[in-house]
Amino acid sequence: MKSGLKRSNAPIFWALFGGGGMLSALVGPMLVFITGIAIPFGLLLPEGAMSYPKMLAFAQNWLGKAFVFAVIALFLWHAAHRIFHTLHDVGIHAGVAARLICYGSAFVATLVSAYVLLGLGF
Amino acid sequence: MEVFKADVAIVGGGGAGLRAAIAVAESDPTLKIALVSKVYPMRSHTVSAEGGSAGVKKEGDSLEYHFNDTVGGGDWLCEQDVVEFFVSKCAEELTQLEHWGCPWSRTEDGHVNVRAFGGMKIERTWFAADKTGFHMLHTLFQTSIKYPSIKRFDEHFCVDLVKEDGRCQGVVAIEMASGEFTLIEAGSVIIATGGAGRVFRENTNGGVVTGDGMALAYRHGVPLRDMEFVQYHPTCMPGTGLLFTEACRGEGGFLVNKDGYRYLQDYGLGPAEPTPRNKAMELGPRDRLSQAFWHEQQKGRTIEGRYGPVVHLDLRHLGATKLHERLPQICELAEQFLGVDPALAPIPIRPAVHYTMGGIMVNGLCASPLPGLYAVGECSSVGIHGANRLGSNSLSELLVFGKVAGVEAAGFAKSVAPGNSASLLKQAKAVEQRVTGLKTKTGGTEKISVLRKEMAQTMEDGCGIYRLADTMQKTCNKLDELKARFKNVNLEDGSSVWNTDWLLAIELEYQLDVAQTMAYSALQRRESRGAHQRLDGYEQRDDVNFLKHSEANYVADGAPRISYGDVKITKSQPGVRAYGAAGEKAEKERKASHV
Amino acid sequence: MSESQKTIEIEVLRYNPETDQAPHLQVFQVPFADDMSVLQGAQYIKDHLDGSLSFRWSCRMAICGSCGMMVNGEPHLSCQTFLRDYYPARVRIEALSHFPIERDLVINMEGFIDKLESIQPYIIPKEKRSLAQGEYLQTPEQLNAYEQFSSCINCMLCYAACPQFGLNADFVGPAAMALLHRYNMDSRDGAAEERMELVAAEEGVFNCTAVGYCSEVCPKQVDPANAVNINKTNAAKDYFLRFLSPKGGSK
Amino acid sequence: MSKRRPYVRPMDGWWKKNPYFVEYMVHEGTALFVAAYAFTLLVGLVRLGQGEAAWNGWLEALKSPLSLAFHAVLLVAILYHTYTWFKIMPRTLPPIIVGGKKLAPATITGGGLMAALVASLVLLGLVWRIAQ
Ligand SMILES: Cc1cc2nc3c(=O)[nH]c(=O)nc-3n(C[C@H](O)[C@H](O)[C@H](O)COP(=O)(O)OP(=O)(O)OC[C@H]3O[C@@H](n4cnc5c(N)ncnc54)[C@H](O)[C@@H]3O)c2cc1C
Ligand code: SF4
Ligand code: F3S
Ligand code: FES
Repeated sequence: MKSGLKRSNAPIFWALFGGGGMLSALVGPMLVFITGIAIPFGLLLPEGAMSYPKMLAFAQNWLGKAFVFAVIALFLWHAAHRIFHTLHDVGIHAGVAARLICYGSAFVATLVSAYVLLGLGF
Repeated sequence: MEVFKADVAIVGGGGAGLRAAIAVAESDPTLKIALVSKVYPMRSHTVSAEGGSAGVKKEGDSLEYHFNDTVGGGDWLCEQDVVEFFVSKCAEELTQLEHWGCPWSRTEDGHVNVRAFGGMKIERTWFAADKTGFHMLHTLFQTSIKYPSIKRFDEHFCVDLVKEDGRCQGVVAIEMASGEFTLIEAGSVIIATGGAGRVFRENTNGGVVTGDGMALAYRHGVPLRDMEFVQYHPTCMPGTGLLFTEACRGEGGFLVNKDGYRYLQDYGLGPAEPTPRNKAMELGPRDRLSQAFWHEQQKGRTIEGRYGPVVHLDLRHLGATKLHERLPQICELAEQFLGVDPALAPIPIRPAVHYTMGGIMVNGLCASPLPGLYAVGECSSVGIHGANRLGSNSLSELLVFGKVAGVEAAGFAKSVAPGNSASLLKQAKAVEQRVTGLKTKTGGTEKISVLRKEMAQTMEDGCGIYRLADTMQKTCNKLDELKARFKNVNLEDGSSVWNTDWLLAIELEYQLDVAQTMAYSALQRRESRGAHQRLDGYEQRDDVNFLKHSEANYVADGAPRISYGDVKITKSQPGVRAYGAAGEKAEKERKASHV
Repeated sequence: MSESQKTIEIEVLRYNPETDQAPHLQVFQVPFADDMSVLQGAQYIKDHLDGSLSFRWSCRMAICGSCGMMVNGEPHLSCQTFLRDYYPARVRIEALSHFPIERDLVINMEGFIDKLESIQPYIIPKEKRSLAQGEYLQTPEQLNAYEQFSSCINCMLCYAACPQFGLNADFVGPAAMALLHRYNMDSRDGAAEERMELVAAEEGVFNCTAVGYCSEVCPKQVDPANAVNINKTNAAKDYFLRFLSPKGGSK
Repeated sequence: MSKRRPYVRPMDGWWKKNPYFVEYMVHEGTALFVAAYAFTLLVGLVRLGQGEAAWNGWLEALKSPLSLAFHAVLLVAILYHTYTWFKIMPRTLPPIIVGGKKLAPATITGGGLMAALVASLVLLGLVWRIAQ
């Protein structure tokens, strides 16, 4: 075997990519439908389903917090990973810069959502 | 010129060459091995063997049976002491391959499974689905990677041997990618370049099977032995010659003529039974089956196909499930090339040239008469196939004798002093000049593709399943003519990088030499034996005059000189080659007379 | 050629490093028969029209793996691809994508061979066994676990199909990974951990973005994409587990 | 001196040269929509954190026709993501042996899509309950 092989750190990003991909594949379409179409336009679900008190309660609940966090963060990590690779695919090997933009924004968004969710209290 | 100093140089990266290389490496890890092959080893023609490899395995089988099948199958033209050694080593070598990872097909309890094969009394053919050769070759190639002492010269085309002090001391090869020459000095050389089936028109062989090594040894004075014995395989694809493995028949396929009749029962192979019985009907030996086809054709009972007469290989009764499980590659071939689903329709087939029984004359230790030169595999004649090889014996031969050749060549290399490098280099430069001349010379008018076609056609005409003196004579004359015309050949490509035009020309020259040895040996064998069958007054075997090996000796600028050598008979006196019910009766009688 | 003889146009990507700056296309008229393979078309050109055309081939039966070419932009074994599937339109044949062209249809495959050698493609026995002890027992089920991956003919069509290999020639790539997986899955072998080092390396499986075209074009149903992607999971497990157990995972 | 001069072909525009690659790029492209949606949610979350007025403003914005069109596009793209995600899945999972036989790719893809359907219905049900 070749010597001097360097272990890749890809598993971290790959795992986040996979998790986000799976979550978005499972519930992505329904979420979009619910938050972007059904509730705002009163289709199928009452408009009040996303009223401030209800959503606040939801986001203050442990499980609700986790769900919101998982959706936002994992979706973004999934997307960041794919977009980063697609940039490479189309010949933009900006390397560090591309990496920073893609994963960096996912990272920042993760922090922001965690900050807000924690700020909402329990 | 690049020079590489090896202890053992091996020309040929097929099953035989790889096994030999591993044997050298294992016998002494300090020996440097040069493994030269004109294709990447896993492309070698061993890859296309389908059916399997013989070795006594099953309860009730014995070395004696394997011996008898081989010697009888070879029409008693075998070196019996060598056969005895061979059968005793097969199973061990096949097990060795198992340890190296070969994915042999298994029985439910995890043991290696064996199947029936033509001319074999008992199931003893080890197989890996219907890709046995493929798996053996890849296993050997991949295993060879483990040994750092094996230095491969992939896609290096060997153009000559170098000799000094009366012994072989190396080879000269062209690196195909650059067109540059390399001299490989070596204490001993093993030739493992495979067969020569492509001198015929319709054949089962790959493009690389052009008899190169045979011609190389021959030109250096080593006789080619028993070259008239060329095996026709009875079940091949019309037009391309591609093979449908014997395993089709081992699994229970039928051969039927245009009336749907299992015609083999008319040729002493019966009785016709619904399930396969060893050494009978479809599981008779190849020569007999190919000959029966010829007779059916004479009787007008074959079917007219696009590429001439065919008969049918009928597998329908085996059912789609079994076919796809046991014979997947056959199904694929039939569907892609012929548009036939074997589960629904019979496959049109005809005989085509398959195997060269003869080759570089070597003793039981793979040593040729030229000291330091060894040969193994289909290019060699170690003496186990006689006048007709039994299917599945040749893959085992690669292993058993590959190891022998490796060990022997290693021993020889260690026993000799290093050669005179300066003088070898001088020889190699002369070779370079001669071979380069072929592509730089101008004014030629002959096209190699034309010469090649004429050669293949005349071989088919004169050295086919049945042979006649006058057509064989015509073939000999034609080959002489082609050799003369070759001198006037014109290459279309004068470049260096990957000049296949040039390499094909060199191959053609090899082929013409080998074809000559076949035709001249055939002409002079005035009897019928195994794969050599005549219809001009020599229809019988003639043990008085021809229980002899033919030896074709090179004569510069002339026809080969044919001489004869003795056959080693130990335990099995020549008897009648009988198969089917007649064979069983004959065997009983032989047994009875022994007690 | 009689007038009734049908012909097909074959367009070939030619390159001779000694005379050409870059590859260029050349069209040949080849007599057409409906059982003629693309390889036979190329052979016709070499024998009758232009002896300088170079390409690799041998077995003619889709098992030696020599004759891969791009046929109308898709990787195929030319010996089992038939002109009838393109006739009467023109067919274009080119050297396999993503590999350097040495000459005409001949690619440089040294890099592939290096990869093949780098994966330790041989049994490193779990427990040693002497020949006298006979064969290792391996049930048909155990055989099944790796057999598919052992049927790779090294034709490299999958590399010509894989854009990630095209973009990064260091990527170990589909066929070599399939072979690595074949040995890891063999019940006789005990070196999966050693081979993990390459799987998890920067040249390893994470170059793959699951394009999947490699498996699509594989003529032997090896499904190399599967081998690569299963090993992503394995490498990820190995990556995270090494934090858990002191000995777990490779270096 | 060797006359070899291996020619390396450029990779420019490779994704346009084969329908298979075009499809690959399209399904990779769904990531942009996944990201867009995640950002939309993130904005919502931030607004939620800023109090009722902010949140209501965000809700109002969702009702604009532009938002509807945007979400319709997101829905299509993410549905396509779901489909391709499970379509590739047979190539990425270790073989699943059921009753001695390898599970067929179509079964795995079908199973994945079924799981997505079930998950979506469960989600819908939960939201329904919250809404009551
Ligand atoms: C279609 C088919 C099916 C078969 N099925 C069976 C079967 O089921 N059972 C069985 O026992 N036998 C079978 N055989 C026969 C058996 O496969 C062959 O006899 C055997 O594989 C030959 O092996 P080899 O190593 O001698 O030669 P090959 O495998 O042909 O290798 C020859 C090697 O020599 C190299 N070489 C040749 N010339 C040169 C040169 N000038 N310079 C450098 N290198 C050179 C080539 O590159 C190659 O590596 C079959 C044969 C065919 C054609
Ligand atoms: S995995 Fe398939 S396509 Fe790739 S080299 Fe092997 S046989 Fe060819
Ligand atoms: S095409 Fe390439 S990207 Fe992966 S799935 Fe196959 S190796
Ligand atoms: S010629 Fe051997 S695979 Fe096509």
